[in-house]
Amino acid sequence: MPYITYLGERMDLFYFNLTIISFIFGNFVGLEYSYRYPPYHEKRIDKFALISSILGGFLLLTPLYIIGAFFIGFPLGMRSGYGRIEFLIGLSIFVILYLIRWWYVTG
Amino acid sequence: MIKKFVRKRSIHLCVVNTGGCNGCDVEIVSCLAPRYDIEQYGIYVHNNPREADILVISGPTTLPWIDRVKELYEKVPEPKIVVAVGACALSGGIFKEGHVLGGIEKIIPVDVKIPGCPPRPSEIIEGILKSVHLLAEKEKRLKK
Amino acid sequence: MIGKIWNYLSKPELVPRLFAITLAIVFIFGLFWPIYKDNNQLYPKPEYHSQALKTPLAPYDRSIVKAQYPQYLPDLGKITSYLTPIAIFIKDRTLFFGTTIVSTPGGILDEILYYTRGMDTVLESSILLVAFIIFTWLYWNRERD
Amino acid sequence: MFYETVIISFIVGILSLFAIGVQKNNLHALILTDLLECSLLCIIAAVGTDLAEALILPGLVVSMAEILAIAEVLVVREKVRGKKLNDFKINFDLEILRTSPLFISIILVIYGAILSGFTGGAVIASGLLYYFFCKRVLGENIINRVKWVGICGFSGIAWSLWIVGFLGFYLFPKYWLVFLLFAGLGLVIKVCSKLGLLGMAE
Amino acid sequence: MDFNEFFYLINLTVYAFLIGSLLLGLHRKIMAKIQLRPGPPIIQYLLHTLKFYFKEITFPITAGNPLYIFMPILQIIVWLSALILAVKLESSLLIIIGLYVLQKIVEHGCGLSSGSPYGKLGGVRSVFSAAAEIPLFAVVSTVYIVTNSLIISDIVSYQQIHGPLILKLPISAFAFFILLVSKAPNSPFGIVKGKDIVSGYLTEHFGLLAGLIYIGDAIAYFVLLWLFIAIFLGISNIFLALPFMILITFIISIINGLTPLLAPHHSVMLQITIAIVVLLDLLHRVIFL
Amino acid sequence: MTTVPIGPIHPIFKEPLRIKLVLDGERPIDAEIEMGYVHRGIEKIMEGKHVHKGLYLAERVCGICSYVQSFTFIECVEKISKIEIPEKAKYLRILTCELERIHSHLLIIAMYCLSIEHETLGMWILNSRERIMDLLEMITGNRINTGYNILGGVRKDIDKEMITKIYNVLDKFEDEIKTIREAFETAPLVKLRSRDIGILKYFDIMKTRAVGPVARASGLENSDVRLRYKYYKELKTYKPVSRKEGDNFARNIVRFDEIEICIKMIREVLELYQEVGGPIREKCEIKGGEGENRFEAHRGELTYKMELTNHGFIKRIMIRTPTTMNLAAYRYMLKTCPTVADAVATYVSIDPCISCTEKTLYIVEDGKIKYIW
Amino acid sequence: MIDGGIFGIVPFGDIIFKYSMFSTIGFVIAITFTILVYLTKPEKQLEAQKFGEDKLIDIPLHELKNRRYMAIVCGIATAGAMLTQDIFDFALFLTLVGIANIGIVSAVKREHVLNASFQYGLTSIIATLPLFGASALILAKTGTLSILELHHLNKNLLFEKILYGLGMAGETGVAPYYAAKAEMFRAPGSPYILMIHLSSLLLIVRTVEILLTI
Amino acid sequence: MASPLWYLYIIKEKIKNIIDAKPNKSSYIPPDRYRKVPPILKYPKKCISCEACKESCPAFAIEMYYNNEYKKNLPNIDVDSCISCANCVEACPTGVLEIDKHRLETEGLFFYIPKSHTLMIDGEKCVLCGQCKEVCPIDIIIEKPDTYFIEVSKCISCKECYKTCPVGAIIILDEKTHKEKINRFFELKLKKSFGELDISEKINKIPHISKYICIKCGNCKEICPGEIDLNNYKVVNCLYCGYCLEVCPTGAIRTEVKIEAKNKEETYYINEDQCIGCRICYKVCKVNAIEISKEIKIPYIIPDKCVTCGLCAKKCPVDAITKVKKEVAEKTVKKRIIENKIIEIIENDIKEYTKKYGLVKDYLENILKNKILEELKKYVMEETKKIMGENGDKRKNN
Amino acid sequence: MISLYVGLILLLIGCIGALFGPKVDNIMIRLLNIEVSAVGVMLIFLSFDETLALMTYIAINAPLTYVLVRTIIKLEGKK
Amino acid sequence: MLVSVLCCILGGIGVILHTNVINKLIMLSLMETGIIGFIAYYYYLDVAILMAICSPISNIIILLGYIKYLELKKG
Repeated sequence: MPYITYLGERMDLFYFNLTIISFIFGNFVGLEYSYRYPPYHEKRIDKFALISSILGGFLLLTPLYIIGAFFIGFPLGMRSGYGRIEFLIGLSIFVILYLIRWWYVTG
Repeated sequence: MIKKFVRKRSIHLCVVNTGGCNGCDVEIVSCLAPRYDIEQYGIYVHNNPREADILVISGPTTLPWIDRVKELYEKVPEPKIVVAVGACALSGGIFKEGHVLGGIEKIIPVDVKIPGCPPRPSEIIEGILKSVHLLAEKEKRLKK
Repeated sequence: MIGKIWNYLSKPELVPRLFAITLAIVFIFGLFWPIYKDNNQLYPKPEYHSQALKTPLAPYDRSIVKAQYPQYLPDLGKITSYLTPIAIFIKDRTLFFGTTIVSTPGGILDEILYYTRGMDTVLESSILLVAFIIFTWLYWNRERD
Repeated sequence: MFYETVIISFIVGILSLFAIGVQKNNLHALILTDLLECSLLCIIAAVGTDLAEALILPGLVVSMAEILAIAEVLVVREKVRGKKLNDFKINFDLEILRTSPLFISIILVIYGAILSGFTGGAVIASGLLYYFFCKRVLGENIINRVKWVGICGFSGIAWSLWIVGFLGFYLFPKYWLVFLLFAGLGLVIKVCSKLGLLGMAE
Repeated sequence: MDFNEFFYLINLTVYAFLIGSLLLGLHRKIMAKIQLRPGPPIIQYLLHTLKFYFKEITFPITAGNPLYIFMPILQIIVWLSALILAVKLESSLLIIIGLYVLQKIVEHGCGLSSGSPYGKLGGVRSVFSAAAEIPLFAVVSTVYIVTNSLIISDIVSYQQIHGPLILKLPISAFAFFILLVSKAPNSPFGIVKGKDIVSGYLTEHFGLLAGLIYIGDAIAYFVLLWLFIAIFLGISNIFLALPFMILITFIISIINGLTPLLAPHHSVMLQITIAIVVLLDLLHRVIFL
Repeated sequence: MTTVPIGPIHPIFKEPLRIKLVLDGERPIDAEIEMGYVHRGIEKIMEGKHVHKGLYLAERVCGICSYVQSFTFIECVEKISKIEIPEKAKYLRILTCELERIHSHLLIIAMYCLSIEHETLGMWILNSRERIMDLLEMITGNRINTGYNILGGVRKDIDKEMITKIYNVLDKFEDEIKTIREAFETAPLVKLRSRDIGILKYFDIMKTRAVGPVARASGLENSDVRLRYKYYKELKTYKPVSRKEGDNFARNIVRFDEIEICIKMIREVLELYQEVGGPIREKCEIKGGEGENRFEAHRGELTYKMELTNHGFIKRIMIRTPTTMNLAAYRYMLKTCPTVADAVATYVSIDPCISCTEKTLYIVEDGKIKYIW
Repeated sequence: MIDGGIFGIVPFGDIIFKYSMFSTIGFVIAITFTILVYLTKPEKQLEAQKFGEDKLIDIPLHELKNRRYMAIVCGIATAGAMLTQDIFDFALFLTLVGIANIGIVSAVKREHVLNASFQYGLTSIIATLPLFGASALILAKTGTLSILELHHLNKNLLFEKILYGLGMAGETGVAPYYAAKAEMFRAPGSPYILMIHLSSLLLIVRTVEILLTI
Repeated sequence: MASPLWYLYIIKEKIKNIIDAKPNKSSYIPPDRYRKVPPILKYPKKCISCEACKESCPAFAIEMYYNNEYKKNLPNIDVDSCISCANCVEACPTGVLEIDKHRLETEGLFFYIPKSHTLMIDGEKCVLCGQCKEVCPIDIIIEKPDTYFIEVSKCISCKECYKTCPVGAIIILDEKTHKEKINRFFELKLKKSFGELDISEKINKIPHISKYICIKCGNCKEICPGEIDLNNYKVVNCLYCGYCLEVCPTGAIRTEVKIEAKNKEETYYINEDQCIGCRICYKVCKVNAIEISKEIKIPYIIPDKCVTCGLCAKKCPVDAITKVKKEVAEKTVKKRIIENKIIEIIENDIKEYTKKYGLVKDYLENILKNKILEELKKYVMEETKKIMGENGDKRKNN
Repeated sequence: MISLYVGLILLLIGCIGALFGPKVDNIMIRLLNIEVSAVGVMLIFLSFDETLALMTYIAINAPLTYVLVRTIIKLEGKK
Repeated sequence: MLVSVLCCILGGIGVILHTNVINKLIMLSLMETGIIGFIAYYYYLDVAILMAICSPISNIIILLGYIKYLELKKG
């Protein structure tokens, strides 16, 4: 988490906790959302999940990372068969952006 | 809000065979199988009435079971609901004339009924998932 | 096979035997282990049987006492130097009743027992008490049930 | 001197341990633990200092007390198992049982009272034990349950006296003499009553 | 204690609970994947905990109060204090092991105080497995022999100089790892909660009490993982330890997924065998080092 | 001695039954099996009913081996009234029966794996079992309690597509079951849990009359009734399997072996089926009389003994199910069970079916209860 | 460093009670449990009978009193064993705990419990040999029994330590010798049985600490 | 440790399955051949309210309710009890019900239809009227020389024949009564095996067995203290205890047969104006209720005996027989009956007279005859002796 | 010094006698053989000048013997 | 001294080798006599007195126990 090193270690923990909690809430909401569909898997990409995942991937690198965790938790929390591709897209966006930034900062 | 949500998504089952032919029980076992995988809905089958939220009853309630089922029902902590699976549990099915009570409804209140002899695993899962909402709303009903 | 052995070990009847045999094996190793006595001991005795017929407190006439913690020695000395009237009475009469004299409150051993190692004695008598309670309870309640 | 004693007692210990390991009867195991205690006492005694002597007494008492308790557990176990225990009485009519006990026990009690402390308690106890034992063998039942419990309670009080004495050393070093006597008295009463009562047990 | 410290402790507790429960959820998910099924979402453990927390509670007539109620509370006390002692104070390893051992008391007490025969069997089995904690002590001794200290901060600083202990003490690390395995759910050593005795010691504990025990378990899992990482890998930062925790959870879940439950005696004696190996290692180190 | 009641609801049991294990420590020394939780009086209900209704009752004697029950029942009726069923129906019956045998065996192996808490293996087996359930559903129209048999034939025919599908599924299934079997055989911890546990000696079979895979695992090869059954005499691929150890492991391996033979048999039966033509049902008339029919159910020998009247009313019926005898053998197996967990696993490994077995009698003599199986 | 800091000591002559972080925690736990055990009523157990109805087993009063007394003795002894700094004294504490354990269960009149307690008693008698023997050997070798003193001496005490550890194993019923003790736990009366378990666990930890220290 | 390695090897092969583990659509939507619960009423218009489905259901799941839309009773299938055995689908004669595709696939195949009420025609009572055959919706009643016969395997137990049968010759074997009888039988048999059966004379006639309705359950045979030969439907040895009557589920074993009309208010009446006197009705009637008036030589029906089977009306070539109220018929027929009686009395008198006359006449005729015969005999004897003598010589020579 | 060696010899003899002596299956004989060891212990005490311990041991010996004999009488004999 | 040694050794061997319990008891008391001699040799008279008083007690206990034991074996 990029911002952790800025604050003192104690406050870090607090914000990290907040991030986890919002992530878990994202999971909750995703789970609830995905129960609107039938139990079997249909191969289609959910718009909401995709948007939130991409949003989350972007937001995780900004000071709004707490909300970002919520958004990226949304597709992950969806029940099995749903939201996997969306989550992977979001995660890959995050990883790519992080690497770019890291590369930009260091070299 | 969280309470309601959590109750919906985390469920422990207690399967009670009150003297049926095993058909329904075998189908419930099939629900555990990877194809249907009841656990993906957060439903755990562990026959411990103390942990259970949902009492799944299959079988036509033979005479020795009458008292025991009542005891079991008492043991399950609130909020609880009862799901009757299969023809036997609903009405006694083919065993109406035998040494059976016929229908679990005569002893304890039944919330959800799943007909069939036996019902398919997917039907059982569907039935249980539908009963989940009742579980979340049960507390309000209790208060009333 | 290994499972059978493991299961076999779980019989309660086997435990004392198993323990005894393990212990015996360890003791056999002990025979080859260097066992020696350090001469710098606490509460040393003089040479054995050297005090006979020389002092009425026969084997227990001590001049020096070497305690574990020297800071408690002053309290210790008080008890050692004291003899009860009965002890003095016997001491005046005979040379051969040293053990008796020492055993009455005031001897060197009592000093060790009551003062420095008092906790041992507490425990020891507690053990006796507990064992006796077990015995009594079982003895009197044998007929019940 | 130290080395020989320790080695011999090691050997005795090893042999008796193996015997316990091999034997099949629980009663034999119980008897053989007695042998084990001999080896234990010898090891402690081999140190040969006053401290070692002070350590022997707990060892002695511990072994005795445990055997006492375990033996009774064994008896009750056999009873619960449904075996009939031997419970009939024979009237011994030996001369020695009538004449000696009073004399011997009086001597031992007096001597034990002089000794005081744990040793004295044990001496008195053996005297009382013999007395009670003879009386019981001759068919005179002296002590019933109420008396038994009473003596036990009395010994419990004596034990607390002893604890008071023990704590007194450290809390009030000034009055050490009183507490010393307390301790000696308490211990002697406790041990003698406890062990003496054994003679009454059938 | 000033407010800052207190705030930190609360944060730490919440962190340990959340991470522990998420890891346990992940554990179950990976096991399910091995079983070729989708498996529950990873927040499932959290959901269970919360559900039990909200559930009605009644006391069975057979229960022996207040021991019955005290036990789940003790569970939380034990692991909270272990958390504080280990993560915050980095205190003596032996104390934490002592607290871990107290966990067995919780299992035993829960099982026996409920009056249910299954609970009782579970409790007695926990006694069995409590007897099998020797590997732990052997590990502690070995660590002590090598580092000459049992204070965790000392051990960690030792490792910063000499490299992680897992390379020096592979056998001990393995034994400690077995402990982690036995603490995780569905493990081959989980005789206490075996299916044959319904839910083991938890049979009669339900509702709020079960919720408390679940919370305690989550914290316990976190603490033990942290302990393993701190002692054998030399990483004491809770953030840096996170990837390792996930990795270890991964390995543990694969192991648990692929082994059946051992019979009680077998489980105990297997651990004893490991203990003997570690003790031999210890003996070797004592004699030759 | 503590007595631990196991059941009537227990995570491992799928059927209500109460085993009171008398424990010496963790070691069970004796067991009392308390039955009657599934006593529906099925034989009494059948009395006076029409055969065709009795058929469904017979099917529901047990849900797991429902087809075999109805098969034996209907064969018994046909034997009494001397009805010859058409060739096609005969092969279809064998086909379904063997498919059900595979499903039943797989189920019980899976249950055994779950009972030793090897979830993964159990799940894999359940997954493979679903294929067989699909086939059953395709052929008979239902997964369990198929209602496939009727007097003088079967309900439905199968067509070419189905046959090819059966072949395909069987090929896949065979591969899967081979890997699973290998996993079961080679896993050391599974071996530790099941080898040398719950041994039933050869001589104990004589005392308890154990049947089915339980007896075959102890070396009694001839306990297979199919050896003497008319349909199976024609089949070349059929041969009984047996093992000598008699422990939990052997019982499960015998089941695996039987599954392999079943697959072969199904293939042969399908070939034979394709050769013959004709209807699947035949007109028939029920005549009164007495008769009995024995058949090898998945758990062992199953006997139906009945008395019919004209127009197909059941006057009397006696069903003797294999579990009755196997449960008696359970007490002998207990001697080699060191723990409660093993006792429960052993119980599962004898493949009990309580809903078949409800004939426990309590007889009070002089104030003491003596019990008879 | 093993036990994380010393808070203070209480001398009883040669025997010293030490309050370190470790021993204080152990002491507090033991005392807490003793109080808890005193307060707790034993559970009632619903036990199935072979050939018969289920029976609710209750502990009769006279048995309860005796067992509670024993449990309290056991708890106090455990608490004491946590603090003591003398090997021999610790051995005696162990023995006291052992015999109190027998007392707790032997009041239960069931065959298997009595059998287990007898076997355990036999084991504990045998275990006194290594315990006392090891302490005597240590005394002979080093001339002292105090753990505080032994900590500073650098002598090879491996064999004695092994003996001592074995004695502890026998007395507390650690793994290979667990059977008898585990059987004892099947007796009804949860709080008292709990005390046995607690004492043995704490004593094991404490023994490890002692063995590491000396 | 080898075990996890082995599994890992397997898992490696299944890695795709592991990643793709998710619920399948096909396993949630049931395939075609699945028998749905409950069967549906596909063509309610076709329904004839025959109750075949109700009868065939083993789980008692079907009840008939009056439907306002179709103005008839339609089966209502209880979802709770249905076990999807498809008996009702196959039993339905008109193909109203359907489970998935089952009916389509099995159409035309033979099915032994189960039912809880089995109908049988008692040949001893049957008046051969053929009404049952007419009303049977599926034409399974066959005419045989002495009785009508229901093909039980196809019967759907709609009870139409039972309703129409004028004499109650159709017997319903109810499951319930069957069970009761069997229970009673077991009770008695238990007594018999303990030797506690009380054997005393309760009936005064040896019972006989009707072969038409005997189902060969053997109850009577087993309970009988005497001997019954079931193969030939004969009571061989009777002790008059009457237990066989008690246990017979169908009443096939009985002492007497009584044919009684069900319909006692109506009767048939022959219109004398139209009657052509062909007397077919007289021949056809099985209960002998038709007599021929002696006065006008035309048949008439006695209302008390008539069972209203309508056979005579059917056979009458000129439709002279009609159904009327009993009182009406009685009025008109009374005259005929009285006439007949008077004529009968007269006839009897005449007969007696002629008898006596005839006797005397016969006597005389007999005497005459005898004498003539004797003469004749003598003559014949002589002639034969002659011939025999010649022949006898010849034989001797030969 | 000689008393120590005599004591050790008695201890050893008693031990060997209790384990392998003639007819040690009989429990009374075994008990008596063990007494020899006890006497050996007494001698060892004596030779280490531990008279108080010796005294206690002597005094304790009587109750100990009594306990053992009592147990033997209760349990042996009829079975 | 020598007498005591002889008494002890002979008594000890005697106790072991005799199979009759009464004989064993006699040998035991012989051995105890030896010990009393030993104690007296070191001039611990009080201990010797105690020994002299206490050893018969245990002997009597064993004797009576043996008699009872014999009776039990008979009946």
